[in-house]
Amino acid sequence: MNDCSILIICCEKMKETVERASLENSAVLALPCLGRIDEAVILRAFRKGADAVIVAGCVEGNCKYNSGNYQARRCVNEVRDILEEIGISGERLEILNLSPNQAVDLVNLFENMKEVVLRLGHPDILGAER
Amino acid sequence: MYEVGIIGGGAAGLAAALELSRRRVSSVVIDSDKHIGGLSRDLCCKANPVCQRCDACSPVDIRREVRKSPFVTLISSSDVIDASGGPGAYTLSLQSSSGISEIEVKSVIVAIGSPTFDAARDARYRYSDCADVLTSRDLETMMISGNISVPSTGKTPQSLAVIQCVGSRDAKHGAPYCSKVCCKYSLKLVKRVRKELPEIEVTFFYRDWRPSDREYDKLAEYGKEKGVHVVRSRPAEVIIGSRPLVRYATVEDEVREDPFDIVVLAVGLQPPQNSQKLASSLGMECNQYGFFIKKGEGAYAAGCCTGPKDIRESVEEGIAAAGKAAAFLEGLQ
Amino acid sequence: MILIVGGGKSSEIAAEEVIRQGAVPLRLVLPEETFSFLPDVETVKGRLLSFTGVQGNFQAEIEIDREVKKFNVGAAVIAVDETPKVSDTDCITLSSILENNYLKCSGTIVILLDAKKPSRASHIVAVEKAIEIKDNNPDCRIYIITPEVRTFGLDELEYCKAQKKGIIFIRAEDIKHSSGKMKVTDSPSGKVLDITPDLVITDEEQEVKNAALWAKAFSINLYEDGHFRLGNVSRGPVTSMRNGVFLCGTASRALLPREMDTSARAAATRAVTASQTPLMLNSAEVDEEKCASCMTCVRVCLFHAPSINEKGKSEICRDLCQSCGLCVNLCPASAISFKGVSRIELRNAVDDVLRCLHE
Amino acid sequence: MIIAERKPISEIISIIGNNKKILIAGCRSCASVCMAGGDREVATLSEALGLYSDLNSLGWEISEISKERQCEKEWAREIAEEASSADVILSLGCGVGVQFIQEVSGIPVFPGLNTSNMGGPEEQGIYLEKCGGCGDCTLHLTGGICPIARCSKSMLNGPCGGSQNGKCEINPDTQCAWDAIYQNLKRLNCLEMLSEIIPPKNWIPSRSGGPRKIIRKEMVLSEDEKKIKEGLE
Repeated sequence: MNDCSILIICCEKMKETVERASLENSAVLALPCLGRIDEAVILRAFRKGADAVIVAGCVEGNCKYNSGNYQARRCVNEVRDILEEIGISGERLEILNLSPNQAVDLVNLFENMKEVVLRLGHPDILGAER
Repeated sequence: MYEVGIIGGGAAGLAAALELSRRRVSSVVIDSDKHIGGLSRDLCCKANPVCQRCDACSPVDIRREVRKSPFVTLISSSDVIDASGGPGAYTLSLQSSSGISEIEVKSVIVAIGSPTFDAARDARYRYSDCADVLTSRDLETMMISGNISVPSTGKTPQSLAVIQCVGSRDAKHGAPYCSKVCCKYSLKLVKRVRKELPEIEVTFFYRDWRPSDREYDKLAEYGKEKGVHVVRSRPAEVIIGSRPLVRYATVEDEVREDPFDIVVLAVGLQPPQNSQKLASSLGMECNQYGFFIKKGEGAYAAGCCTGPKDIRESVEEGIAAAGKAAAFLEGLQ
Repeated sequence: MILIVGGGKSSEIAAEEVIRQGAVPLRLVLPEETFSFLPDVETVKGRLLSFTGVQGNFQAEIEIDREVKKFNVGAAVIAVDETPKVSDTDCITLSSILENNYLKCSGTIVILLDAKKPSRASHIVAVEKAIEIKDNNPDCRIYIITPEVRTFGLDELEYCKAQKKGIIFIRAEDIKHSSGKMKVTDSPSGKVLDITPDLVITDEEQEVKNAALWAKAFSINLYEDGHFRLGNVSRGPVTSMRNGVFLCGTASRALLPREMDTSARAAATRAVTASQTPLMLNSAEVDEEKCASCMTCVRVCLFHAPSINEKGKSEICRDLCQSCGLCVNLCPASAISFKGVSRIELRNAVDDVLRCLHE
Repeated sequence: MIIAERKPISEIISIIGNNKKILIAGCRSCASVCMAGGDREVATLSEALGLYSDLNSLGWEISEISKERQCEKEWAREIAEEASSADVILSLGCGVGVQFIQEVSGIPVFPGLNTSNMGGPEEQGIYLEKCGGCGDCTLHLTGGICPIARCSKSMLNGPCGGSQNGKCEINPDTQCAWDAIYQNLKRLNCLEMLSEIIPPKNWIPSRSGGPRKIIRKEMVLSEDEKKIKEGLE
């Protein structure tokens, strides 16, 4: 069961921190700023076979455009409600406020995200290419 | 042959290198440590959870941009033992594991920073004899690794004492000046610790609250919070026991000894070592404590080596020095 | 050319540094503001109407005695300093005695430093002035009353020198000062002192005059207490939230004289570098017939880029837009987009990223 | 504007039942402005329903469309034509939109929103009812604040005495309309209007007088113009 796939959505600034942490079988989607993420993007990720999604952005108050991570937090809460209604556990989605010198938080979150996926198993998505 | 030689790869040095690379001026950064980054390298982010503007991440961003810039050459684990020549043509002699080498530069920026006060020198706080007495830097490395535990017992601490002005405002240990940064730094570090351990009891031992920016009443405000005590007194000593006891005189002139799980010493900034030799070889001067004096053309100083300051001011001073060096080089042509 | 705003010390240092770096400073001061004359700096007295354009190519519209002139500048440095608030107390203020020296006074002098928002350097200025007075007439008694003695860095030595000269420092919480008599409770010991001062010198609260006017012209934001909001740490030092506009001076951060010098020189250096490296960001565009003019974009954008044009539709100003994508996300009609983050491109990006993850 | 709120997804799923091909129709006027039914919400709902159908392998085919307004026959017809291959249309317009599309569509049209009231944004994301549509406006008597829509009991003369420090007793975070009326009249310093008794209201023009039809006579085309327009003989 080591083929659990975790998508990390991060902003341009955190791209290097995330890639430097080089987490295995995880994909990184970098956007200009976390403020660009809307519910459809995260739902799409689950639909395309992601077992878990980590939204990693700058620390609140330090975003280059100032409101990216606040908006991402609201978006993640909204998606978590939708996922609960649809029948996917909300634990598969996590937002993490990261700073360039705290890559250890990302690694820790990635580890216990893997445990969550092992515990919950794959959401058996028909459409996802397995 | 480089245009600017930057001695010291800390926050100020790298900021200068980055600013010069933005102006397409080539520079070489010489750092004595194996890893480039200096004092600000092992600082954790103090967000609790909102950013407290502790500036710890700005040297990290700068270091990453410098690594990508083609104009900057990084030389680590090599010391500048001697320098000669005058403005426009300096030769720096470097000593590293692979022997001595010479580098020709047109202008020099000294950014060797300043070490923190070695807490063992202040015997009253028994830093070397008791494992539970830490300096703020030890607590910092513990924070970065993510688990805060009492060194001797391994359990999570219930109470924490922060003693300010260790190794600054202290003529006996050669540091009668105030290090200007420990007040604001300690408050942010404590707020970050209390984000991790919300129910920890914290006691501040301070003499004068000297914040940065306009946070004049922040400590008094924070003192009103549950579990935070603010005591205006300079502790006499730390007594070793199962838990370290801090012995201090209270405002009402009675002597008290309170036990704490961890005692953190907010260590000040010491002048850079043997700065006199480097200064005279570059035609610069030092004040009576060994901090560089910013004067003259060709050789500039930036960062903590010109006086205790915080990361933001060091980075600004690095940028200013880079500007002066760039202007000086244009003048040469 | 670099536009430098402000008439205080920081703008002087910034202008001097810009000249040293080989660029041309244009110093802008408000008509009613006093400013110190600088020989080779062109100082203009006027009101900034608008500041448009991008880093490296700004257009500043300045109204100089009712005649609007346009200047083309590469970058801007806001080097406004805070000025003492005109206080109605009858005692003498710290800044007033700096120029004319009250050295001949004798008897007991009280320097009261308890203003709510004083300048960062008020304590060292008070200590140095106290030493000067004590040197000239040693028999007078000087008290310095303040909740905290804030002498930063190497100024601590002045504080020690003052104590050696017999100047009494009282750390006091509540100070009752009425008709020539003063009752002070010393906070560490709790003892109450009665002082009848012959002369009371106080420090003043600082304020930033017409900060809103500058903020509106440069479209940057303010803190609640009226100071300029600094750029977030991730944007680097001396920056504001707008590319190409740099902030130094005590109107944005409390600074000691040496810190003010460093900050002003750093801002000037960054401005000269920024003016040489123009910045072209691809700004967001609004598809007008899709726009529901619901003003969500106007409300969420921190950089004041979107606005409703005369056709009632949203329009995004190319120069202010930082292409962060927040409005693209929040626009309910998906009318706003720019290359790389439109809805379809993002959908395909998610598909590709996950497809190659499964291979 | 008309304020509406999206139905919970579980309810939408139960409404769809076992239809396979769904067209989600968005509306770009009021529903967009109150962030309930614009293109963005259509995309979110389509992804959510797609995820649900993949999860339970129902094999739904979801397509999206979005028009300027659903409450116009021409646009409603365009939506109906677009849904030629669909089993059902899920309209994210307000109640008016759903009915307009149903009139011209051969397949069932289901509401995706709960249409609520007429009002406006208090601030970004918070929408407040302001008008009850009673058909006989007396705002001039109550300092520009409508007690019928904004007072829980639609009192016409003065607060009901149950409000504490300006908040309605029925819902603590609803402002008492009469308290607001008093403050407003004080601000406009014409407090004496409070002393006049407002007579009982004629409720015939309101909803309780039956469905209403508003006619603008000079705008109605004559019969022969309509015939020519539609090309009959």
